Amino acid sequence: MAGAAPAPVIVRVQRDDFDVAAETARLVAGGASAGAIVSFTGLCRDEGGRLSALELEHYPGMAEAEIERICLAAVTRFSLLGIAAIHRVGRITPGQNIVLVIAAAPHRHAAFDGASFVMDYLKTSAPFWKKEHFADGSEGGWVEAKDSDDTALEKWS
Amino acid sequence: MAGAAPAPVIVRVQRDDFDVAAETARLVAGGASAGAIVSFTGLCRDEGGRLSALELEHYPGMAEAEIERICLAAVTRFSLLGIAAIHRVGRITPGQNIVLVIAAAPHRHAAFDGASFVMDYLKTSAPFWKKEHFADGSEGGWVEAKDSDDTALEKWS
Amino acid sequence: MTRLVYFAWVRERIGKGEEDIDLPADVTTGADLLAHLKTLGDGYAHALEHENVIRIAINQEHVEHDEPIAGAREIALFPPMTGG
Amino acid sequence: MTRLVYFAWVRERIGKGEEDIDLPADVTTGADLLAHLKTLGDGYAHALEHENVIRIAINQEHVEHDEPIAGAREIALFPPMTGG
Repeated sequence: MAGAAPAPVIVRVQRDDFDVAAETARLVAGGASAGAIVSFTGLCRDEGGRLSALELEHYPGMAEAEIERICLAAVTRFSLLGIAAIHRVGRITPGQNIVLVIAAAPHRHAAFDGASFVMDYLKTSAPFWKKEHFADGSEGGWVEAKDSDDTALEKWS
Repeated sequence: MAGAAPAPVIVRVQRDDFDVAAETARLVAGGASAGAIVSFTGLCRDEGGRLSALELEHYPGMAEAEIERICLAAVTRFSLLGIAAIHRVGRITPGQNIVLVIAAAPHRHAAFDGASFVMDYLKTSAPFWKKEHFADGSEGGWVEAKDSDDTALEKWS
Repeated sequence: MTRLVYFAWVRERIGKGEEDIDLPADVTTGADLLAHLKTLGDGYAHALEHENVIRIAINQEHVEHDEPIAGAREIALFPPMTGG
Repeated sequence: MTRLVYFAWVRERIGKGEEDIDLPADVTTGADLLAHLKTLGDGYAHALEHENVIRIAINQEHVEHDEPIAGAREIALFPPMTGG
């Protein structure tokens, strides 16, 4: 639409939890042209009761920059009306939120693809690392990167 | 997981709006095994300012049954930990919510696929119809089904 | 007596949302039902003019037009769905 | 002086999160940098043992190991990322 404002891009790295409803409202505050909103929330699993917490570390500055780069690529590629990506850091316990991605678009397939694209790239190129702490008091060490996350990128190439 | 309760399946057709956060909380209330939640919200677009409202009609009984059937198929196919699908009926104005689908799964691709699958089938097999009312007072008539919605099903076959 | 229910523009053109009717013995499939209804008046003829776009549900389940309707408690006729 | 920053188990094994070091003139690429750091002590050698899994960012952008490091203000070394 001629004269439309640029699509909102919300990127944050924070220790505190996020509010999906509030972030969604911010994203579509500009108007009623969005027909589809897809939100992805990534949570800390309890791994069958074995995990007591995850500790999330990031590269300040680069983490935000990489997420923003991915979000801008998604806006262009899927003609999104808005995108939000918020990643938490610090100590996170099972059942708590880790990451939120919200994509708004005129139609559903663009919104699904936009959110999925951002998550796939965020997993493999945003500088965050997870360390596991187990319920028995032991330190589980750093989570290893999964080949399946690299494979997931192939669908976008 | 042995002894796990069956995945929650929440299906409703209602005139009132829904609360995404409350429905999400209900869906994952059972535990902390979900690592991914994808929610899709379908909204009434303003169609560049031309639309004043949509009027949504449904086939009571069959609408709920079809949505439940689709949700159960998604749970089985993608090993979902829970699924919710809520569809509104009655008069809906631009910017308001029409439909909500939430899928919970251990990992992100199953959650994305589960929500997307339910939306694609809901569009083509759940008995709902939309009538448009335009801002200039005219009745826009019934929305026509889109071939692209039938085409979207091919990815699941 | 068989209960018929109509939705969206099928309902509007026929002029009612539901009715109970006695079907002739030679009306045995969905397609037969459409052909029979079209003889009942202009509203029916207009509603069911393009038979191939009319969707049929028997006892609240989608069926093809050649499906037998014997034993149906409720038969629904409606346009392609546009929910979601 | 070039600022080096380390994350996750690279940081833990080296024993610090950042440092400013003078690089010899023959250290011109990311790979050269890894080889040089491994001579600085056991912690470095352990952290950078499997060079192929170490990711390098120059001025907060991902680069390949053969990328020239001339002019870099900040070079980061870290394991494969596991966010999301």
